Amino acid sequence: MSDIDLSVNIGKFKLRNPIMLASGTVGYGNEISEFSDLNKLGAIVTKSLSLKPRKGNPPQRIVETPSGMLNAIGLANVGVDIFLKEKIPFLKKYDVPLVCNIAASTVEEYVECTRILDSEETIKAFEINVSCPNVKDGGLQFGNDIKAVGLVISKVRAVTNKPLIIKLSPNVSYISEFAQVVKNEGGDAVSAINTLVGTAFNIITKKPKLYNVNGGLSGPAIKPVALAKVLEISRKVDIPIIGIGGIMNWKDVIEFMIAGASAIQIGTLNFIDPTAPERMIKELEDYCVSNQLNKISDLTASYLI
Amino acid sequence: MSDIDLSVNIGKFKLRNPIMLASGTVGYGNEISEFSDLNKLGAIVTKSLSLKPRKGNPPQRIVETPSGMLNAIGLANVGVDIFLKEKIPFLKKYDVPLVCNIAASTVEEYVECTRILDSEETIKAFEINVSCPNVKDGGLQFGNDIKAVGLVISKVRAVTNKPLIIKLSPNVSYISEFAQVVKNEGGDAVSAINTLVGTAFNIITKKPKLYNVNGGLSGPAIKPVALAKVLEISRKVDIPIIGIGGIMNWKDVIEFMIAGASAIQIGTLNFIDPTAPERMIKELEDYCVSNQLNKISDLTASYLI
Amino acid sequence: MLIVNSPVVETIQIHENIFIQKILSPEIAHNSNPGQFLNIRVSETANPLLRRPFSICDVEGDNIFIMFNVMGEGTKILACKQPGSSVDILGPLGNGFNLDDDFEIAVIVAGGLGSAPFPYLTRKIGKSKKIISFVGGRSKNDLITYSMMNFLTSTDDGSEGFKGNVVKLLEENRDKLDKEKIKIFGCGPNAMLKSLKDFSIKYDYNCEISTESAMACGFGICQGCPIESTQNPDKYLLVCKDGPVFNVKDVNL
Amino acid sequence: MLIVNSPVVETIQIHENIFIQKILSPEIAHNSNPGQFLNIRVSETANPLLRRPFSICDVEGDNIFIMFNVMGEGTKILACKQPGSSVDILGPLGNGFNLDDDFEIAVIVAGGLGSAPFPYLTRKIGKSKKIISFVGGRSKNDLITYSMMNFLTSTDDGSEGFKGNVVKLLEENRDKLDKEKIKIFGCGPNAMLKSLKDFSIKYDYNCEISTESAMACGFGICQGCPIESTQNPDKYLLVCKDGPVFNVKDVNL
Ligand SMILES: Cc1cc2nc3c(=O)[nH]c(=O)nc-3n(C[C@H](O)[C@H](O)[C@H](O)COP(=O)(O)OP(=O)(O)OC[C@H]3O[C@@H](n4cnc5c(N)ncnc54)[C@H](O)[C@@H]3O)c2cc1C
Ligand SMILES: Cc1cc2nc3c(=O)[nH]c(=O)nc-3n(C[C@H](O)[C@H](O)[C@H](O)COP(=O)(O)OP(=O)(O)OC[C@H]3O[C@@H](n4cnc5c(N)ncnc54)[C@H](O)[C@@H]3O)c2cc1C
Ligand SMILES: Cc1cc2nc3c(=O)[nH]c(=O)nc-3n(C[C@H](O)[C@H](O)[C@H](O)COP(=O)(O)O)c2cc1C
Ligand SMILES: Cc1cc2nc3c(=O)[nH]c(=O)nc-3n(C[C@H](O)[C@H](O)[C@H](O)COP(=O)(O)O)c2cc1C
Ligand code: FES
Ligand code: FES
Repeated sequence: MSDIDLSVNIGKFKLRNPIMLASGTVGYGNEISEFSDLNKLGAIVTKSLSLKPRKGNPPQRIVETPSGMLNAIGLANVGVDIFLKEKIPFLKKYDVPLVCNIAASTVEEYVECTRILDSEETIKAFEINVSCPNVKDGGLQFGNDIKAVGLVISKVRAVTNKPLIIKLSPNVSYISEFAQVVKNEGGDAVSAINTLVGTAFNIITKKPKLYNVNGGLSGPAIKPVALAKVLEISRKVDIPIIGIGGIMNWKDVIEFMIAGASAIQIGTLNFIDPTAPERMIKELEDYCVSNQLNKISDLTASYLI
Repeated sequence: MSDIDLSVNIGKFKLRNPIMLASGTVGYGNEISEFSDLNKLGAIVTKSLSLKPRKGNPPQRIVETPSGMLNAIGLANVGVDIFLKEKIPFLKKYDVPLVCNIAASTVEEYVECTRILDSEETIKAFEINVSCPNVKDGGLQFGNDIKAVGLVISKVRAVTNKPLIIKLSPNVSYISEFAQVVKNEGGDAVSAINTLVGTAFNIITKKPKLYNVNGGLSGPAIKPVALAKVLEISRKVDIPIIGIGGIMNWKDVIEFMIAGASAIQIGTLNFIDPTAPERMIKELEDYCVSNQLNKISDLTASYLI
Repeated sequence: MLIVNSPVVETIQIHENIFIQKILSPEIAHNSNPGQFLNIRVSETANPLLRRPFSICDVEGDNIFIMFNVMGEGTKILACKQPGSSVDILGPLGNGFNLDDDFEIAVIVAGGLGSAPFPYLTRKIGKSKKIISFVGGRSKNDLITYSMMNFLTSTDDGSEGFKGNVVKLLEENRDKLDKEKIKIFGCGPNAMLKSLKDFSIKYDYNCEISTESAMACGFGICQGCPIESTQNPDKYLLVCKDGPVFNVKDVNL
Repeated sequence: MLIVNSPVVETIQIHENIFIQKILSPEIAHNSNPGQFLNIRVSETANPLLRRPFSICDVEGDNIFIMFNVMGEGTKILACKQPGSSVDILGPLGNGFNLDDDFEIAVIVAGGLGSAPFPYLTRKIGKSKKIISFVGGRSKNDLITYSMMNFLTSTDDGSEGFKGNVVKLLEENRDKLDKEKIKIFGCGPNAMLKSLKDFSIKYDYNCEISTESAMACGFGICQGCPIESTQNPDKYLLVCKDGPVFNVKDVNL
């Protein structure tokens, strides 16, 4: 047994290690459990849940791009009720912190979802998705409207005492202004980043490749942008950051932590190698051993600038 | 001789074909002339020029990333005076429209540069760079401040009758709002996009890989984002667009034109294959022949959405 | 579902642009069914980023076979893999063809590369049932009859076999198709699957088809591969998990 | 400056992690000088995106040689290239070593992979002048003396030759170095170049060094490779175009 401490705190939310699985890239946990031992992971974030089930966008929903992919799933999900009834029982069997990601079109819907889910003790924290670029009928474009984001946080904060994480959009001029609002309104942490808005055309048909026209760009292509956003927040706002964007290996995890992240989420990589998250935990431990680092959390914001 | 018409109009600026070479990726034309016949190209855009020579950032200035690269050159350039004295004579020998890209830290400097360069008839148009992410001492961060951008355009417009192109930053919430300001203030066209803000860390030293900390992300990684920005402008504002971002081959050119671009610029690709621009012109012609397209300009904004 | 790095045994070019790759992968070979597919990572670099889905073309002992044409970067890299190199396989994925139905004659209908899953199906059915195959292509060079038995062909341009599409060819031969005894297995381009669906419904044949979709994961976590369900219009089915083989009546094409 | 797709003749591993690649490229072979470099595109895909710079290690007839260690993705791909494959070369680039100076003895100082440009320099000098080489490495296994003549070695850990760095070794042998007659040619890690510079200035030796920098283009259009000039503090020199070989006095390291 090594006595390396991989645990991290995201504000009051404590994880056994910094490796979380990102919303929309693990479903509700069952498929990925065939490849990774969920009990070893830092946390799992559910696919964004809405009040009612959502069918999502018609195909085509996925386009590959250089070192990245566009998705326009359109928040297809089972809705909070079916989630509680049909998905929670499976997740209850595991000893892994469950984070419920919530997406909604109105402030009321955010509040209602949170309220309904709050009493389920398997759920250890909420991640509020104010930044999904792929829904046409989504009412407000919350993610780009700083006042709307502030309102959502204060209202949701009022109905839950669980850790409240706000997932920020990178498609804004200054992401740190949004992080500041999260802090002001009582949010516990921010996740950065959600996908970048992108598109692609079929040059033969002249139609967008995605039915939804725009999609969200993820994968290694966006890593430099994600790191810059994490760094921007880290330098300007005193709030825990969960780093997300293009993480492919343990070195990327270290890089995000140096840039300011307390924990990280793995997204697109789950599709390519669902065994990677569990393996990375071991690799992080090895890194700590060979660098004589007792607590991995000492890496957070350790940049020398 | 085929009778395909490859010429395009960027407002009142007429080019023999849509292939332009992007600012900062061709120096002042001499090195690249060994690989591509400049006389065949649509246009060349100079490295951003400032009133006084700029030394630029200390090394390291370049970092490779997945399907992309970060640069933080810091607008190293010879300044307008030396440009006119030492660089223009070479460019005069060619029959290729020369676009002068101008970068400055104050409104006055933009105006002064334009005024000085305006009388040189070899210069056929101006591209105003309000979007360079890599200068620390750059005074205003023009690119993200819509009022500052508006002011620059109106003041520069007052001192030149040549076509005025504004190169927009992608690091904003809604790029089309900036394009609208360009139109309102009398600009002739927009270039979209400049680089995305990104960074990278050396995980051993914990220092940023770039001396400047942040750099600009370019190359195929950003193509989906660039296409979405071009499309956004095309759908919202009636202004000619020059598409830029990750173009690697003739298919990408067609894709940008479909998404709304009247012409395009090639950047990072010049570093990898400086013979590509000339070759692409031929390939575009072949495309037109096999698609029975007489005028390539018919492609612009031909998207079916 | 397994992830296994598996050595390439050989890569053979069988047509202008079409390759058969033999891969040593005992775990997958012993656990797969015709109609299932593999999601293959062709390179460790970030580009191409995603795995590429391929039908299991055949299984022979410890070896699996895939059949593919060179479409883009991924299949180009795959085609260059020689003995000594390996591929990273995630599989077997999805639901294969159902052979437990009550039928006596298997009718295979393949368009273009839609032939891919049928060598394995043919092998699995073996001598237990009769097989009739209908193979279509745009032209002579697009006809893929690799490992097919008892087949008729059609080409759009009439350069070989029946002139017309493969569903037309099927209709021409309807006298051979006794409704009570046959089951149709179809794979091919969407347009072909659509007319095969119309045909099967019109004459009330039992018909399963193998469908395609753009995919990211291949095992149900990305929601990237929806297909419209006829039973429940409020929810998409997933090609990777609920398919890729569906009864023709269950999906809207 | 040319861009030529050139066939790989052979790739030989000379040390644990170090390879010599022989490439058939007559145009470049006949037009290059020692100290110049090549910018090589190892793959047509978007990743790795940029070319990779390598010193011209040697030239023999129509063939050029490069020497490299496997650092990351680019050099990994390169190391796997076998006869039958090719590399896309942009070159020859930059300014090589100046052999027209007035000197009688060439003193080569190489640290680690800094040996790369010297087989060619050694060949070019040939019998016209005397050569003394000093080769340093961290340890025995890092000493690269490939094609070197008349050399002394040093290792940081003392596992072979002089114990200490290569500039120390040089200083130890200063009795062999007659200031009027020699010219020093150095290549290696930055720390070594720095102490070589101090050494040359201290004793007023004529000394040229080959420098490195991150690069995008390699031929002067990206401004990505600045190096501080001692003559003009208002303007950087470019490693790719003004260098990579500089007189030690002209650059701040
Ligand atoms: C269940 C299933 C089974 C398949 N079986 C076979 C088979 O046996 N033989 C065969 O040759 N092809 C098969 N395909 C199609 C095959 O996956 C694509 O031809 C291949 O991914 C193209 O990759 P590329 O990099 O060469 O081309 P690119 O065009 O560069 O691919 C780019 C992206 O588009 C996706 N894509 C491209 N074409 C298709 C397509 N037709 N269907 C789904 N995704 C696509 C790729 O996965 C990739 O993400 C199958 C597809 C699915 C979904
Ligand atoms: C003028 C010049 C001559 C060189 N000659 C040789 C030689 O003869 N043999 C040799 O082994 N190496 C040489 N190098 C270094 C060599 O270019 C790098 O080792 C190589 O680019 C690493 O590529 P990679 O993809 O394997 O590694 P990665 O680490 O994946 O490279 C990532 C990026 O960093 C850049 N990079 C990494 N290391 C260096 C470095 N030391 N210098 C400059 N850029 C770097 C690469 O170009 C690339 O863009 C030379 C560099 C320069 C500038
Ligand atoms: C297919 C797909 C679906 C996603 N769905 C959601 C979602 O429902 N809610 C959410 O907050 N983020 C969603 N994301 C964004 C990811 O959680 C993550 O922020 C993003 O992909 C960047 O990380 P990566 O580069 O590691 O994938 C989705 C991403 C992908 C690729
Ligand atoms: C090394 C480098 C230097 C650049 N310098 C400038 C510049 O001086 N002015 C400017 O407007 N854009 C500059 N750019 C941005 C490019 O003109 C272009 O907008 C960007 O690189 C995106 O295109 P690409 O992906 O084809 O490279 C520079 C880009 C690179 C890579
Ligand atoms: S491909 Fe991911 S859910 Fe089907
Ligand atoms: S590497 Fe581009 S200017 Fe030197």
